[in-house]
Amino acid sequence: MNLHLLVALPVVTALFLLLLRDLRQIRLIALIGSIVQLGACFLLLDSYLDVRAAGITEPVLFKSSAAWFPSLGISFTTGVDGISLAMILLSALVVLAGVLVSWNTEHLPREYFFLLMLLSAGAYGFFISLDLFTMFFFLEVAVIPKFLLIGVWGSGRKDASALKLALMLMAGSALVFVGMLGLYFNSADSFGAHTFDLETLSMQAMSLNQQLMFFPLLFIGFGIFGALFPFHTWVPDGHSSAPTAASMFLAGISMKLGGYGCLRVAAYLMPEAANYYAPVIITLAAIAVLYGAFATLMQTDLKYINAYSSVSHCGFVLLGIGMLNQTAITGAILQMVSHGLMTALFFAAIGMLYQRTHTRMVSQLGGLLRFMPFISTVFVIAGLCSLGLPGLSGFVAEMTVFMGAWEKHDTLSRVATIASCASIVVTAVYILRATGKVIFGPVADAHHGEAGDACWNEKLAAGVLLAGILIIGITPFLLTQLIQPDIERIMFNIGRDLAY
Amino acid sequence: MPSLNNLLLILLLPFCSFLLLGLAGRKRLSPLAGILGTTSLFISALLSVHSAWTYFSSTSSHKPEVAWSMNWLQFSDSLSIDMGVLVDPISMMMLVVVTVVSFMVHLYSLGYMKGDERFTTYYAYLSLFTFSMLGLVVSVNLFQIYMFWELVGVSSFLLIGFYYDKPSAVSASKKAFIVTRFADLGFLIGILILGHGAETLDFNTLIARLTDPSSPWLGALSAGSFLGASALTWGLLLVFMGGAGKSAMFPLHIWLPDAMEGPTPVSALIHAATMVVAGVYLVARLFPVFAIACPVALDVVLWTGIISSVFAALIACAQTDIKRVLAYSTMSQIGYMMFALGLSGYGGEAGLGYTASLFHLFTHAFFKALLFLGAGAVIHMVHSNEIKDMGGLRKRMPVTHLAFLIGCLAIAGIPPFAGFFSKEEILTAAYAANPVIYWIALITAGLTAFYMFRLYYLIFWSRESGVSNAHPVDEHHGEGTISMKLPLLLLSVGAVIAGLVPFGNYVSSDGTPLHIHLHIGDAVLPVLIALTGIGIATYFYKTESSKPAKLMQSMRVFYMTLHNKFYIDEIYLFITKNIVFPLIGRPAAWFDKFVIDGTVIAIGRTTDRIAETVRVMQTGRVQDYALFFIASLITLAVFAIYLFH
Amino acid sequence: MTAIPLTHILVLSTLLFFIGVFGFLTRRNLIAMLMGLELMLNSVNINFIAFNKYLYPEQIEGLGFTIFIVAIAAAEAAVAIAIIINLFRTTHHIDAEQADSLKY
Amino acid sequence: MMDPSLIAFYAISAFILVTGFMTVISTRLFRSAIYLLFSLIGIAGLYFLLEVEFAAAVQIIVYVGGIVVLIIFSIFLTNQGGASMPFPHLIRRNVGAAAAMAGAAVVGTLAAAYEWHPFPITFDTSMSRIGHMLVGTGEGSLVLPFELVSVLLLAAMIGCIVIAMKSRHEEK
Repeated sequence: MNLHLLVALPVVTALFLLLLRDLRQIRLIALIGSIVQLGACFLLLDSYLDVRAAGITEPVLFKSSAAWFPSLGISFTTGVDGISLAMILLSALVVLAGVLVSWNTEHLPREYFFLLMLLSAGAYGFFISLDLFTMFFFLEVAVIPKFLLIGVWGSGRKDASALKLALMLMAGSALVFVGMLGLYFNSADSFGAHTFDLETLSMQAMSLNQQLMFFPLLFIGFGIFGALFPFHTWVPDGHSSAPTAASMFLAGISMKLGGYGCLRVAAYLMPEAANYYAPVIITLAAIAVLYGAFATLMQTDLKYINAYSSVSHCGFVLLGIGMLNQTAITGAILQMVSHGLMTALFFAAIGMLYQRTHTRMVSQLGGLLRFMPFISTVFVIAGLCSLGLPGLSGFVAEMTVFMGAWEKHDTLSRVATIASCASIVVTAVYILRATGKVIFGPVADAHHGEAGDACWNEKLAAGVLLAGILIIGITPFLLTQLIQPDIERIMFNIGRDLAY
Repeated sequence: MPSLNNLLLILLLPFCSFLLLGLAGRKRLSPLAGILGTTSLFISALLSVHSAWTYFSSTSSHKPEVAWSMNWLQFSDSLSIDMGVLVDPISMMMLVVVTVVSFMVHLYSLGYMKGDERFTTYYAYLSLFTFSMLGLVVSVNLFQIYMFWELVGVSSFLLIGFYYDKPSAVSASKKAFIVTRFADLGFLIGILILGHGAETLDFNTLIARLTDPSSPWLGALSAGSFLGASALTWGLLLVFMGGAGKSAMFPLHIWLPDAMEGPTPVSALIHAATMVVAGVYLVARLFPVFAIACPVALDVVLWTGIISSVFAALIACAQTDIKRVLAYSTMSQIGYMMFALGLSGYGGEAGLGYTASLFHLFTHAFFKALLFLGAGAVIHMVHSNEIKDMGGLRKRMPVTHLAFLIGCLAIAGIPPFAGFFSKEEILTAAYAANPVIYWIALITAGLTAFYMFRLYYLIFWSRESGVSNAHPVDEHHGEGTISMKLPLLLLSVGAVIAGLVPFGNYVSSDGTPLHIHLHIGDAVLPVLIALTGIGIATYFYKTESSKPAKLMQSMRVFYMTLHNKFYIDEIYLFITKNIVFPLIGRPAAWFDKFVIDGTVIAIGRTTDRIAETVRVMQTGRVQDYALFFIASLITLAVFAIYLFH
Repeated sequence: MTAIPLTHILVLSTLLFFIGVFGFLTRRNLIAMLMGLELMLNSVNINFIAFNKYLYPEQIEGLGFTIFIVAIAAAEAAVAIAIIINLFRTTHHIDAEQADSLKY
Repeated sequence: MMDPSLIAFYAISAFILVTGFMTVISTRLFRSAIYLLFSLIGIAGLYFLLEVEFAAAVQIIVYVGGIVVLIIFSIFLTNQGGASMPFPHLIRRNVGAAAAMAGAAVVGTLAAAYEWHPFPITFDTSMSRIGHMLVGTGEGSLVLPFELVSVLLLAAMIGCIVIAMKSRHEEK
């Protein structure tokens, strides 16, 4: 299985889109492109499982490497393991749903779908990269389209939001790059030559002082992507101004780039520093979880509600990573996948409501269940997933994080864990407040009924994401089995360095 | 040992019915939905009774057995969520209770909910609830029970808020969910403490490890002390907090009365017979740990139970909404079950409280469901929940009247109705354990008899002329369809004979049969007190008079306190509206908007301002640029030549 | 003819160059600025010739450079004047102070 | 006793500097151009004095005969012949003067401080040598730059025409 295909597919789709003029053709091609991507991801999963079933225990499969700037030790190295595979599948699902949701984009559809495809190429590329430079390259590829998507197709204070988002993410990637350079220039001591290669770097014996200097750069850099408190303010503004599909991509994929990077690059390559800074990470994550939840309580705009709730939920990811044990990290990854699907579904539902009612203010909506049973049901399910209903993915992820977090014995971690647990109550409060007002309750405006319920494309989009949520929620062992060996490997690596 | 297939079928039938009805949408299956749901529950109920019969008749000693289990989610080497079916006396007993009551409610709803536009959805929710409750009952794993616990919470949320365009129903459903969720937070942390402490989440292993005095796990859990209690105590207390939330124990009871906004059959199912006893079930499930390893926690259970019991009974005397009276009576009865567990010991005669508690759970399910369904029939006819709209209905609704009377007699503890036996056992256990508790329980029993008969008289007697003009009776309804009357009759039979089951032979704290001897002498006092309560109620309420009003006037402050439920709701409201929202939520939002986001924006503004300052240098005049150029060149030259020689 | 010291010629060209610089910086008329520029070019030419004659008399490239500079100066002057005339035609002034559309 | 050529050098130098200075401070543009003319002629004289006759000839032909005439034409074309120019801003003039003097000081000091070692052989500037240098093909000859300059001149010519030509839009 050639992994480059994953990057090539969206790029080719994007380029092909440029040749078209008619909205119908454009969206058809985009849809076909994203379905093919999803198919390719499933093929990849299938062959991955085949290889694993054959007893191959290599950490990374389908590895390929091509020199890019050989003189600088930069190569285009790609490969997948279970964790990146899970992320790739998540991205493919969200991309397909995003394309379906934007079915009726009338303003510059070609450019819109082009940017969506570009963004997904960036995401796939990021997840398959095994070379820090390549990773950074794709990280940037995934940032720029967001700026345009929000700035051109957004709503509300879109210019300010787009600028804020792009600048904060750029600042994040600048920190990431400096951190990567730190790793790069330290690599010569151990290997004689500079390298960006992830696997090689993981063997590196970096001095603690160096680690302490570069770990915060990488962690904060990726943390900005992953809504690390207090660097999360792009999240509410960015999400609320973005068009529906872009919100879905942002929350469903982009924020996961951060979490993945924190784990894959920062914690994996510099475990001693991660251990050293663990109290800070845990504190910030717990603050994000609880504080995001409380901040959500006061929001009046549905998109802001979901955006702040994303801050809260992404806090679980960082909490899991900060705990640095196998269960917690498993939980962090589950939470990434789960939150990606769930929040994309939530944004899709909000987008559908907005399209029909032309308002996102909670106070102006009410009793929509009467008019739009399907969308309302989706909204309620997304909300229930957000507050951790068993049988949906959120529960599995959060509980795994809690279980792992409790393994760490010191008082700070305990307090942080209990504080994070407390957020499930606050989450219930804000989700039910919003649901109770918007979906249930008396009808606020009879005109809201005129637009009718979801169309086929919206139903399909919601169906795709719902399927993911339910599969993880009901059979979480499928996902945990997929990522288990890799987490064990990461833990082994971390454990070895810590022992050393 | 009942067959595994039967057990799995009991669970899967409601689940399949939920899937079918939930996915089919509201229109397609509408006429069939009720029949489908009811049939599947009927089969489930039959299978449960059969399984229980097989189980209880096969062996005499009943140790918990895991009939089936699968690894659902592995956390770490020792900790995992397993999904399974646990077979032991209480799970079998609960299976019977849940399926039978649920079947009755399904059947009853055929008539009660007829013509509702969301009839299919209603049955889907009912099935989901039943499935979750069954899953909770057969849990093998602490986390499995938590999962189904949450599912039960959500399905009850959906059912309470079923009339979603009524704001009161929506806010009641929210309140129910959030309050129980808050309790579940405790449950969750309790699970974390116990699970990590015992290094297992499996019930059997957990109980084995934490009841063996020599086990290292117990030692580790009991060793440390945090705020004066060991980790084990904290864990158990927090788990009990979850149970107290679901079982509406003081002070987490506030959701229960409001939850009466749901359709009345739902109240019968959830808030009388099944969900609210989940807390009792949970404590019973972990009873060996409570009793052997941590008597302190059991004392908390005891006092919570008795306080809730008397507290709710007092409030119930001053309520005017019939469903709320029943809700408080439920709370009071569950308080009974709780304190019975709390004063029980482990094994042998000391375990009488345990058996009595679950026995009461069993009988209570029948007569309380009966009372709720009867109330439902009344409400169906009068279209109001308020007592003032009722009166003199005994002739119009003879069947309902009879059923309600049986229910009242049963709950009041009049022999030979079911309530008498179970209550008597509890009182016996209380008498043996603690006289203070015994007397409080006796007073509660008297209050129970009083408020139930107050209710009974106000509905069926009092005004002879019939109902008030404000709510004219829907004559063509009559008493409702046969599907509504049938469950009333069946449950009446249950309420009469359920007490005759030799419960101690089947359910006891240590699994060995407990032979219970009731002494007639012990029973005299409680029955006399109950009769006194009934007598007072008869005096005041049998015929319409000014006596109750006078009584009210004479104890005005006391009455208003009771009527307003000791102002507990107001206290909660004060805490949330005046403390949580303005003092935590708003500052958090403010902090985010102005401090954190403000910093980001300030950085942007500063950059902008610096640029604004610097760009003045770009005058656009060639000569200025040349001047800068030459000046810089000279400076650089001076630096290069004289400084860096 | 080596009676003239090289240093003196260099000082001459330096002074001439900075007179040109002064003119370029201070004149507001574009044509006058162009004149300052011509002076600078000429001082450079003097330097080329002087260095060639005094230090490397066996070679002749300095002279060649002078010739090229003169040629290019001619081209430059022509283009500059064309621009100035065009500017004058569009704005009716050739004031360097006012021609600041490059501002900000 | 001073060498006569030295005296001539000082005289020419003074002439060049004075006329050059007048070029940059004269308030009338036309006079400025005339001072420039004299300055350039003085530089041609300097070349004669240095016995580089070819350079002197080029100087007179191209500069005096070409560029200065071009400048005078442009002065007339922009209708500013006798007009007195506005004074530069005082600040600009002072700063400009300071920069120029500082620059002159730095460079002059450098030039004066360095010990030059002139090479005592005659500087052969015969026409044939110059011709070989400019258009020859041997070692060190500059035929390629020469051709490039011719192309440049052509380009400049065309460029001048294009820039200065009245646009059609304007004609209408």
